[in-house]
Amino acid sequence: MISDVAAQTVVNVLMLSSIYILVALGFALLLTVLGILNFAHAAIYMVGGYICYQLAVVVGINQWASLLISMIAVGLLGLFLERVFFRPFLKDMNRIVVVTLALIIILQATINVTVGSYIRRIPSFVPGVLRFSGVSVSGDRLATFVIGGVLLLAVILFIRKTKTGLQMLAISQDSDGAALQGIKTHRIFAVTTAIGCALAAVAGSLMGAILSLSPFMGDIMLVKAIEIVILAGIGSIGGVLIGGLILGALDATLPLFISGSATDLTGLCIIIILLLIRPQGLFGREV
Amino acid sequence: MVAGEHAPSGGRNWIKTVAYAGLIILLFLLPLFVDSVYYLHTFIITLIYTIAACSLRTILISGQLSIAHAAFMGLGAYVSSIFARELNWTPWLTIPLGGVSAMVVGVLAGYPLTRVRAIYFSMVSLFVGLAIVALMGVFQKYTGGDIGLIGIPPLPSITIPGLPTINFLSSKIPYYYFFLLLTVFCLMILHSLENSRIGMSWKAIAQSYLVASSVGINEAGFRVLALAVGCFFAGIAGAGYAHYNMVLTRSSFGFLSSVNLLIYVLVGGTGSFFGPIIGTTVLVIVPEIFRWLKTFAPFVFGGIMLLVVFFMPQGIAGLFEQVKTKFLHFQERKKPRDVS
Amino acid sequence: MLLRVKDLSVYYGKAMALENVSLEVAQGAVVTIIGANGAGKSTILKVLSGLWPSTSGEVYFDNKKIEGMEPYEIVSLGLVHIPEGRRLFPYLNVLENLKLGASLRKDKEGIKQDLEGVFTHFPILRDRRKQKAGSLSGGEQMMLAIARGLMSKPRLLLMDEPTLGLAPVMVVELVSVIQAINKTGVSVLLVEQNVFLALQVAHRGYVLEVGKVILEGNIDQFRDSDLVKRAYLGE
Amino acid sequence: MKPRGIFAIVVCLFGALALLTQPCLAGEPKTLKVGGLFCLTGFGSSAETYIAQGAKLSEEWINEKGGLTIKGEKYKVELVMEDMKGTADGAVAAATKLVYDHKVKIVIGTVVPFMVQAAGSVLEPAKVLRLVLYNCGMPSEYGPQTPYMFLTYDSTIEGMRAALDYLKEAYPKVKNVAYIIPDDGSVPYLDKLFREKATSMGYEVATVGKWAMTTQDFSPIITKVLASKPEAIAFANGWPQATGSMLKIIRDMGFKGPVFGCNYDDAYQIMEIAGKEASTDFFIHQIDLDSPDMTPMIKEIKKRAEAKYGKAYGMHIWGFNPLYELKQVIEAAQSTDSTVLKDTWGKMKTIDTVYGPGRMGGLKTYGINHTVCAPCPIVALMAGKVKWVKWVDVYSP
Repeated sequence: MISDVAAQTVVNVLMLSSIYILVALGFALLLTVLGILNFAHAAIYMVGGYICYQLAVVVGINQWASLLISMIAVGLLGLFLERVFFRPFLKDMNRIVVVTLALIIILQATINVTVGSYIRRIPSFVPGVLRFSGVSVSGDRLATFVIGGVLLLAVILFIRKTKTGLQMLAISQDSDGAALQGIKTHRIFAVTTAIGCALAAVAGSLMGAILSLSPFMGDIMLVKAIEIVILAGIGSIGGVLIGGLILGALDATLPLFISGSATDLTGLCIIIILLLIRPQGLFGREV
Repeated sequence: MVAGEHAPSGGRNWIKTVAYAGLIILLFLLPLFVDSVYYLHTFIITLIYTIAACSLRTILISGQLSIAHAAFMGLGAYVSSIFARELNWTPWLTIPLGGVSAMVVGVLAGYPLTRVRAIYFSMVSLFVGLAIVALMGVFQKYTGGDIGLIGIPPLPSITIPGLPTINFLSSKIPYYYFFLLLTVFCLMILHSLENSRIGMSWKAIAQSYLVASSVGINEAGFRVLALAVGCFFAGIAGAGYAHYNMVLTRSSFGFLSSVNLLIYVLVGGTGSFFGPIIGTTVLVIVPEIFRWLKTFAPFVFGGIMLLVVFFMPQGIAGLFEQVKTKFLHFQERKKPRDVS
Repeated sequence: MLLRVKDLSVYYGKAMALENVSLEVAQGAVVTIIGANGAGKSTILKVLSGLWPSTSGEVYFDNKKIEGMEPYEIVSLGLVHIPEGRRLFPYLNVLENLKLGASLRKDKEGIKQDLEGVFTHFPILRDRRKQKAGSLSGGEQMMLAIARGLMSKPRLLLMDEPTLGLAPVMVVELVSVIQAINKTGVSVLLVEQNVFLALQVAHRGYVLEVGKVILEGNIDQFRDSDLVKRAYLGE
Repeated sequence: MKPRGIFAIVVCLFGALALLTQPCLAGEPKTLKVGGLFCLTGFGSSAETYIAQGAKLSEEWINEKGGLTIKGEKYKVELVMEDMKGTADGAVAAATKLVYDHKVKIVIGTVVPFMVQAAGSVLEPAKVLRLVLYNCGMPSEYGPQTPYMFLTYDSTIEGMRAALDYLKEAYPKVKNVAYIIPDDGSVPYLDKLFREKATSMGYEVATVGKWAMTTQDFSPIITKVLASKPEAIAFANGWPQATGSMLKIIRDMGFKGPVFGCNYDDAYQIMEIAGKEASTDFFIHQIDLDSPDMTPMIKEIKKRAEAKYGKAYGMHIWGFNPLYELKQVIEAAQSTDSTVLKDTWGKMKTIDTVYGPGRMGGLKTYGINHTVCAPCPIVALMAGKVKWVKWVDVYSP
């Protein structure tokens, strides 16, 4: 009995962590390379979910294809956002904060006005439930687990093994110094934003299937993404894995012992204490 | 992140004084022109958020971009209303108490927070804010949880001999004057603090904490002091809000509300003391004017933000500086790219 | 002339950083700009490499107007800037730092050859090639910064205060390094506070004071100049 | 410091506002303005947009039928809607705007409980008749201190009673029930009422699962609830995102028993969120627009909604109901004065609702008899289909 709950909880932790990691990955990428806290990430995530929904349900094309198209479309949106909204303000934190917050408001209002606020859900990507000895996992969550893991690995490999990735790292450590090496910084920024937004779109589409779609679905996820990235440490992509696992573990086990609002409080206190012990996050570079 | 420095005031001090006085007189006469209770309500809300935004800027000029300010406002609001509701204390006492309690929590949170700087400070402050709001959810018995707290007493009526009794329930005009006086009072304190030695130390820390420490400025002490002052006035604003609104919900003090306060300050401009005042005025009142747009109304708010970001690098308050520079130094049309 | 700067002025807002600065670097020459802290030396280099826009004036590199170009375009022309404080990528290893120096180059073979060349030049870097740049000593970091600059196949190397924070023994070594680089046909524009070094390696020099060139000429003239002696050599 | 420019702008701004705030011209004499308070943006807008549409339909319906006749005079109804923007501040601002700018004396709306209180803080002192659609059963929300508030239809407490009654009838073997509730401050009240009703019917309450309002993933709370081996599960309150997600997880984790939702919510939306696989043995307080068992009024509203908005939702019916009731009250009172209306309505024993004949009640439950108790429709999700169950008669004494 208790072992059942424990086993199920372990599964819950893994699944929830993979959800969080997937959502936070693009956010962490932009923070690392562009050095900006893209508050609009969660709104872009929401837009990605809606594009996938419109394609899969309203237009009626294959679901995985719609996921892919949504990824590409939001990636292109990312290029546009970088060029118009991020690039002029990269060095000015005040203005980038205002721009990204304005984007949230505008994207939410756009979806609210065009698609409407009726709550929707993208049908399951992987229907069915996997059961083994008292533990169950839905197909979608399993898919998220796999996709989240694969994407995390892919992003890390991309950064570590490709020339573009190396240049991203260089920019993240010293963007002026990178420019002096002949790195086309703006192109790297554009590529990074496109990748970050595409990752958000994948996350949004999968969350649209696991949870639901609403114009305001990103509000809480944004806070979760910030929590993960700060826990991981600014500038660390690999740390997102650990940050996601910690947050997933907190959110999936605390409700078993403490119920209701106290869960939030306990989780936050643990995070604050962790951050005061290691202000730079677990894998961050500097304070 | 760094609040701008003060331009040396020229010999036009008397103009300034006259203008201040004129503005304040105008604001005092406002209820004579406005007989819509709804607009009076909007002005009152603007005044309350002006106090909060200005106190947020006080924290900001010490180099600390706090994303927890609405939570401190909420703290003051809840403490004041709980004392007034449960213990029947008079709001005249509980409002300062609300400010003090916000200050105490601000200091308690502030000491560990001095370990972290810049963006890390912002992030930890974000979690502190969320934790305060979560705390309000835990003590539902007193705070009412998400459903909210009602039955908060209004400000008690004032009797001054020889004058008719001022009854706060009768209309919004007494409230308007109360908040106008409170705002003027708070802003005067904040303004003089900013221009005092303390304010200079804050700005020095914001410029470079290493340099500031090397010239003997106690960085941690001054940063906590900035937090204490900022949180105190946020608490006062929140407590006043509670006794005006007479209903509280914790969702009014969450992440998005803190972010809203930050937007008021940033859009108004961090470089000038008037920035948050202008920012709050524009961002509270203009969207109310465009209320009839209904679902399209958020575009107005977002639009103002984008307009400011694209055309006013130093916020709305910075626009005047920009225009002045354009006229006085039109030879340098080409500004160097900002490089940190 | 390889580099020609004409009447360059730079303002930050209202503050003047440079005013009507003109200078020239001939093909194959080592030219130095000396001046006190805040004289605007670094500003010149930042404008040359495209990090900062100028307010007015013209910059020609190889008879091409480079003012207003993006930094990478300027690098591709062969004007390479080794910035003040080296600006290495501290969390990347030596090899990665060197590879980033060759960001714009497509010739894999050439890069390989140059890497070998750099390693023969600075054997210590070969030993440390898997070590994080941030963990190197000051002298090693300087080597790496120069080596990284060389990886971009420069025709003109801009060096900003290379001696900053170096041990005296390393400064001596730097002289031979710069001379060796110059021998391979690379011109050098050296910005220095350390006038001894500057006078040792340069052919021609400029003295900058509060944003203005107050003295220019061949280095021999400098050695004899009272101004330089008084102000910078402390004689 | 650059005072002059700032002052010029501030002065202009306030001047412009002073001009803007000149009193609005009074409406045409024969128009009755009714306010509508809904969240059209922000939190809650997902449901309230459609409730607002329903209210708009009822306005048109009344005017088409010739409006209201008061003392021989014909009145047209004009619905003025204000957006609460999903926040308590927004609710207060919107309510202030309605009362003092539009000068309405009757207001429909507020659904999300915290907005009921926030708007009430403006509306009650102004003696504005409030037609509220939903509440959580908290004494602070609704009770003797809110004499101008009327609960126009069955709410959580009524839904809970109907659900338990139906559970007894349909699943006589079930012995214990688990109860899942948002931790929003209403827990102590609802929990007490639920336990009272459940134990009086011979049920054992297995666990109470409280979830924080910020919950994204309900798996942990469901894991905890299922560990107590309940035979049936009830959701107290919630919105479709939460209810649908929880239902999905409950079924994914292999729970086979019946699940109930006590609040009025869109069954189609819940099914969309839970998925067809998981949508079985689920019951909720809702109507089935396609069932022939609907009242003629519901059928009519459905036609109107389809004509105007393309598709009809249960929320349209809910939003239609308050004005439908108000029409009767106004015609009974022959007045538009909110105090007269309040007194008349308070004395009425029965009132017709779009859901069928309603009775006034609530004195014992809430301390005030301003509750319209009408038949509570129950709809089931069975094997991925919405299935009409029946009308359950509930009454809150």
